[in-house]
Amino acid sequence: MNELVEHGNPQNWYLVLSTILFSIGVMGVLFRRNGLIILMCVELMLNSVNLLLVSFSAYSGNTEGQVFVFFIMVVAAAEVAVGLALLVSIYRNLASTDINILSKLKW
Amino acid sequence: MLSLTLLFIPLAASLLLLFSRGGLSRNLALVLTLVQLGFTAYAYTVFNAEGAVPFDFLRNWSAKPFINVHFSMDGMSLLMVILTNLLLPLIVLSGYNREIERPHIFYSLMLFMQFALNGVFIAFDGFIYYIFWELALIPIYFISFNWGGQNRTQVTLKFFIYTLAGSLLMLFAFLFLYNGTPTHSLDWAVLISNKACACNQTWLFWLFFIAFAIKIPIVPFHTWQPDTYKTAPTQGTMLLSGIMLKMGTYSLIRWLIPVVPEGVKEWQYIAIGLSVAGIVYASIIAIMQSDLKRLLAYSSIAHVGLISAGIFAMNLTGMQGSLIQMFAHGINVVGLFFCADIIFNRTQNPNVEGLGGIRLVAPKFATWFMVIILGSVALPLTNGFVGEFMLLFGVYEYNTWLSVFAGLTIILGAVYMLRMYQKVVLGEPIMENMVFPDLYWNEKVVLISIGILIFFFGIFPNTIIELTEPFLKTITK
Amino acid sequence: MDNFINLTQLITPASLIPLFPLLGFFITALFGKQLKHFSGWFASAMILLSFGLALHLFLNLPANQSLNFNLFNWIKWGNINLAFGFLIDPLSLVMLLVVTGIGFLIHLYSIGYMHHDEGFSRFFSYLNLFIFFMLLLVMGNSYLIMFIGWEGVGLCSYLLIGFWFKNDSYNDAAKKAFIMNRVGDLGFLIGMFFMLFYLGGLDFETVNANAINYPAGSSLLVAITLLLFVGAMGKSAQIPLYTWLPDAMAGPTPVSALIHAATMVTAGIYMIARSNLIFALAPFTMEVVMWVGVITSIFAAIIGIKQTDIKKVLAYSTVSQLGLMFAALGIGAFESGMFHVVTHAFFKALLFLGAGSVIHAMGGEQDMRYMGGLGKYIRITWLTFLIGTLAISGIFPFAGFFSKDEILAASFGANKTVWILLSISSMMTVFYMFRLFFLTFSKSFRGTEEQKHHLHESPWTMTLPLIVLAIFSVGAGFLGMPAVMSSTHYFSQYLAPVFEGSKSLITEHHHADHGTELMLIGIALSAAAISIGLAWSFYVSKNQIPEDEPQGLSKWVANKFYIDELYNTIIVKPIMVISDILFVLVDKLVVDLIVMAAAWIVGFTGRTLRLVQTGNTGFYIFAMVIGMMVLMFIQLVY
Amino acid sequence: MSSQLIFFMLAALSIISALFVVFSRSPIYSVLWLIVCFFSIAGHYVVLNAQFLAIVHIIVYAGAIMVLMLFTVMLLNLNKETEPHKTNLIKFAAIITGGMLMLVLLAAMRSTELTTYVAPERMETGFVQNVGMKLFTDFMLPFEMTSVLFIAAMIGAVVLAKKEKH
Repeated sequence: MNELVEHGNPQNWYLVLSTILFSIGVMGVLFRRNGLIILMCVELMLNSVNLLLVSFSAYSGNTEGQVFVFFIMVVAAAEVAVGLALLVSIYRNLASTDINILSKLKW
Repeated sequence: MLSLTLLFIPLAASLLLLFSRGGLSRNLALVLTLVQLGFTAYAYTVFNAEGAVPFDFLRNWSAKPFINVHFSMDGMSLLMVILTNLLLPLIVLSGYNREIERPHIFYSLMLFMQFALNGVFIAFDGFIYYIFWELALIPIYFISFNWGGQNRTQVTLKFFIYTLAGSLLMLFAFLFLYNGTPTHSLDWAVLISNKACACNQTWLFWLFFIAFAIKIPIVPFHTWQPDTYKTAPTQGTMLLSGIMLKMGTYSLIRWLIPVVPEGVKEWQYIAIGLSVAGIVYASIIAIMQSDLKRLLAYSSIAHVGLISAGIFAMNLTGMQGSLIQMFAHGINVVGLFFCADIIFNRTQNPNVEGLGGIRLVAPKFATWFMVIILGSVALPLTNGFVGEFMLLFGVYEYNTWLSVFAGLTIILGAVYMLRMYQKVVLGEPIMENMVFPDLYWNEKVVLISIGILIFFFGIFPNTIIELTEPFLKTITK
Repeated sequence: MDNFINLTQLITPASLIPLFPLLGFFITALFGKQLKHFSGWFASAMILLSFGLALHLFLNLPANQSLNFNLFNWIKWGNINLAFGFLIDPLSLVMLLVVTGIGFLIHLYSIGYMHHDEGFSRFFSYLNLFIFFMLLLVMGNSYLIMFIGWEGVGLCSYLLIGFWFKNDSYNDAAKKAFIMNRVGDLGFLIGMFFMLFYLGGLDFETVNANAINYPAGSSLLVAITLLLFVGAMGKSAQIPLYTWLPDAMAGPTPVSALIHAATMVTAGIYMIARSNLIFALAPFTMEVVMWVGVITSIFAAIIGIKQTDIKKVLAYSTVSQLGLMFAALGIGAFESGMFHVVTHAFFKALLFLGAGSVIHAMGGEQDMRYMGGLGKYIRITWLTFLIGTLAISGIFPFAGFFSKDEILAASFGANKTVWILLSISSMMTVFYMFRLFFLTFSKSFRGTEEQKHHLHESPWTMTLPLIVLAIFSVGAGFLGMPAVMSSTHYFSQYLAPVFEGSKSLITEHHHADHGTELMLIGIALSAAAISIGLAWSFYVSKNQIPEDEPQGLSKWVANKFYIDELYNTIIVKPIMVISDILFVLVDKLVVDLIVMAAAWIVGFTGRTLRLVQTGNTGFYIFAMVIGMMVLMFIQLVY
Repeated sequence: MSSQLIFFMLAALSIISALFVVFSRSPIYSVLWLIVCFFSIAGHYVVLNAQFLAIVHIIVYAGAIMVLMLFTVMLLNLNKETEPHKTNLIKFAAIITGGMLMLVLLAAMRSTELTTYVAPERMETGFVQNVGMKLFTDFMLPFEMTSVLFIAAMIGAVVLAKKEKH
C-alpha cells in the first residue's frame, strides 16, 4: 500500500472531498423533514470532518489527529444512541418523526 | 487576622441562625450582633493603639488574573465598620415585637448583609471590594422581596436591576484600570499610585460616578429609592438607608476621588451641582409628601445630597464633614424609620394626614421622636449639626453661592420635618379608636440608645475627626 | 498677678452658670411626674443659683477685665479649631444678669400662672432649657457657641409656643416661629463661613483682631455684617421676618414675657453689639440696620394701634421697640441700644406679666373689648401695669424715659429724618399703650357676669414678680442719666471697654449741648403727653370701643396690612404647588419615566424578538446555516 | 492501479452515495446508502494509511450505528414513504444554501496555504501501535472519560426510550 502514498495525491483533494461531503450533509439537514434522516446527515457531516482530520494527520505525520477522530466516533456513537432514543420517544407520542410537528417550543 | 474575624463572626452567625427557630433566632441574632459590636469595640482599641498593621491581611488568590485577597483598615474603614456593627443590634432589636415570618431566614439574611457590608468597608483590592459590593445586594433583595409590602415584586426588581446596572459600569471601570496598571493589579495602593492617563479619567469618572450615584442615590438616579424604602420591611429600610447608601458615599472617597482625581476635578462642578440641586429638589418634594416613609425617603435623599456635595468639594472640610454626617445620618435615619414603623405598626395608617394626637397618648414616644427629628434638622449639639456645618463650609470653600443654595436644606429640612411632626404627633387625634400604647421596652432601648448617640456625637465630634483625619489628609494633600 | 489669680478662680462659677439650668431641665424632664408642683420651685431655684453666680461674677470681675476661657475642643480639623468656651465681660454680664434675674422672676410667676396646667413640669423643663441656651448665647466666646444658643432658644421658643399642642393653630405658630428663625439662621451660618474663611476663626477675639486689617467699608465686612444682620432680623423680628412674633403669643403668657419680650428677641441686638467692631467697619450695613430698625419701629407701631388682643398689642409693641433698638445700633449708639434692651426687658416683662395677670383674672379672655374697669378688682396688677405703661411711654422718671431719650438724642445728632420718624413711632407707642391701659382698666366692665364674678387678684407668686419688676422699671433708668442731669452715665461707663474698639470708627456726631438736650426732652415729653391726652379723649371721655369690623384704612391696619396673607400667597403656596408639581410631574413622570423607558425598551425588544422563535425546527436550522455562512464570509472578506 | 484512480473512484462513490442518502424517498434506502458511503470513507482511511481507524470506523459505524438506525427504521415502520414533502421553494432554498456553503468553504480553503502538507515521505502515523501509544499515554484521561460518557449516554437512551407507565 505504501507505494500508493508515495506517489501522493495532493492533500487539497481530500479537502475538497470533505467539503463536498459536508455540504451534502448540510443540504440534507435542510432538505429533509424526517428526524431520522437528519440524524443520518449529521453523521455524514461528522464523517466528512473525520476524513479531514485523518488526512491532516496523515500528511503532517501527527498521530493526534487520528486520536481525535477516535474520540469523535465515541461522541457520535453516544449521540446516535441518545438521538435515536429521543426519536423513538417522539414517535411513540406523536406517531411521526417529522420535525415540523415539534413546534410547541415557541415564544 | 483581625479583619478576617470581623468578617467571620457575622458570616458564621448568619449560617448558625439558619438552624434556629422562632423566638430563639431573634435572641440569637441580637446576641451575635452584640458579640460583633463588642469585637468592633476591641478592634477600635487595637486600632488606636497599633494602627492599621494588625488588620492587614494580604494573600494571593489567583495569579492570572492577578487578584489579592487584601483586607485592611484605616480610620475611614473603621468608622464605617463601627457604624455598621453599631446599628445592627439596634435594627435587630427594633424588630423584636413585630410578627416576622420565618425569622431564622430573616435574621440570617440580615447578618449576611452585615458580613457583606463589613467586607465592602475593609476590602482593599478592587476585585474583592466589587464582590462584597454585589454580595450586599443579595440579602437585601430577598429581605425586601419576601417580607415587603405592596407591589414588592415590581419595586424590588426595579431596585435590584437599577443598582446592578450601576455596578456593571463600575466593573467596566475596574477592568480598564486593571489593564492600565503596570503590574495588572486592582490593589487600592497600586491604583492610587498608578493613575490612569488624564485622557481616560473622564469616562472612568463617569462609570464610577453613575455606579455610586445610583447607590447613594444622587438626583436624578434616585427614583428606585422612595418606592423601595416604602415597600421594604422597616428593618430592611433601616439597613438600606442607614448603612447601604453609605457604601456609595464611602466608595466616593475610597475608590473614586483618589483613583481618578483628575476626572473628578474636571467634572466636579456637575457632580456638586447635581448633589446640591438634589438637596433642594428632594426637600421640596418632601414637604408635600403624605406618605410617612416616602417623606423620610425624600428627606434622606436631601441629606445624602449634602454629603456627596461635601465630598465633591474635594477639600478636607467637606470630606471630614461628610464622614461625620455619614455616621450621624446613619444613626438618625434608622431612628426616623423606626419611629415611622412604630406609628405604622400601631395605627396601620401610613398617611401623614390621617394621623395626629399621638403626643396625647404616647408622650415618651413623642419626646424621642422629637429628639431624633432635632438631630435630623441639625440643631447644634446634636450629631447632625456638626456634619452639616462642616459640609456646608466645605461647599462654601468651593463656591459661596452654592453653599447658600445648599444651605436651604436647614430651612426646608425644618419645614418638612416639623410639618410632618405636627401632623403626625401633635394636635387632636383624627383616627377614631386609636390604640397607641407608649413605648415597649425594646423600643425604649433602641430610641434611647439612638438619642444618646445623637447627643454624644454632637458634643464630641472630635472622636470621629481624630479617627479619620490622618487618612483624609493623605487624600486631600 | 492678683488679677490673674482672681480671674482663674472665676472660671468655675462661670462654667457653672449654664449648668444649673441644664440640671434643672434634666431633673424636671425626667422626674416631672414624681416632683409634681415641686418641679416649679426646683426649676426656679436653679435659675436663682445661676443668678447668684452671675452676681458673684459681676461683683468680682474687675472693671476693664474680661474672662475668656475654653472648656474643650468642640470641632477641630485641619488647622481649624472651634473650641467650646465662654467669654465673661461687661456686655455678657449685663445680659447674664438680665436673663437670670428676669428669668427667675418669670419662673416664680409661672408657678402661680401654670398651677392648674397638666403640663406643669414639662413647662418648667422647657423654661430651664431655654435659660440654658440663652446663657450659652450670651456667654459664648465665639460665634459658633452663640449659634448653639441661638438655635437652641429657637427650639425652646418652638416648644413653648406650641406648649398647648392640642391646638393646631398654636402648633402652626410654633412652626412658623422656628422656620422664620431658620431663615435668619441661614444668614448667620453663611456669615460664619465668611468669617471662618477670611478672618481665620470664629471666636470674637480672632475675628476682631483680623477684621481690623480690612479697610472700613470693605465688601467682605459688609457681606459678613449683612449676613449676621439677616440672622438678627429673624431672631429679633425685624421686617421682613417679623410676622412670627405676634403669632408667637399663642404660647403661655410667661413665655411671651420671657422669650418674646425680655430675652430671646433681644439676642439680635446683643449679637450686633457684640460684633460692634465689624459693624462699625461696615458703614453700609449700619445704614441698613438703622433704616430697617426705623421702618420696623413705625410699621409695627401703626399695626399696634388697631389690635384688640391684649397680647398682640404688646407683641407689636415689642417689635416696634426692637426696631428702636436696631435704629440705635445703626446710628452707632451701641450702649444706648443695650441700655434700652435692659430697661425694655424690665418694663416689657412687667407688661406681659401684668397682661398675664389680667388674662388670669379674666379666665383666659384676651380681647380688650370685653374688659374694662378692671382697676377696681385687681389693684396690684393695675398699679404695676400703670408703671409699666408709663415706663414704655418714656415718662420721667421711669426707666423708659432715660433709654429712649438717649436713643432719640443720638438720632437727633446723626440724622434728623430718623429722629422725626422715631419720635412719631414713640408717640404712637404712647398712644396704643394708653389705649390698651384705658380699655383694660378704666370705665366699666364689658364682659359677662360669669367673668365678672370670677375676677380676682393673682396669688403672691405672680404679684411679687410684678412688684419687683415695677421697682426696676422705675429705678433702672437712673443707671444712665443724660448728661444734663448727671455727670456719670454708669451704664455706658460699665460697657465702655466692650465698645472701645468701635468708638473711634463711628463718625463722632456733634454732641448735643445741654440746651438741645433739654429741648429734646421737652419735645419728647410733650409729645407723650399729647398722645396720652388723645388716648384719654378717645377711650375714656368718648368711651370708644374698637369696632368688630373696621372699615377703610383701619381695616388694613387691623389686619396687619395683610402681610401674613401676602407671605402665604407669594412664598408658602407656591412652594406647596412646586412640591406637588415636582413630585407628580418631574419625579414621577420625567425622571422616573427615563428609567422606566430604559426598562421598557429592553422589554419591548425582548417581546419583539421572541416572535422569531416560531418553533419551526427547519427554520432554526436554516437560520443557523445562513448565520454560519455569513460569519465565514465576513471572515473571508476581511 | 494508480493512487489517483483509487482516490477518484472512492470519492465518486462517497459523493454519489451521500447524495442518495439525501435524496432517497424511503428511509431504508437512505440508511443503506449511508452504509455504502461509510465503507467508501473507510477506503479513504486505508489509502491514508490509517488502518486502525478504518477498522474501527467500519465496526462502529457500519457495524453498530447503522444497525441501530436500521433497527429504528424498521421498528418505527418508517420504511414506507410517510414523510410529507417540503414545498419546492424550501427545497430550492436548501439546495442553494448548501451549494453556497460549499462555495464559501471552498473559497476559504483556496485562500489558505498548505505548502508543508504535500506528499510526505513515510506515513506510519495511522499504525495501531502509534495510535495506541498516544491514546494510552497523552490521552489516557480523556480515553477513560469516554467510558463515563458512554454510560451516561446509555442510561439516557434507556430512560428516554422507556415506555412510560400510563
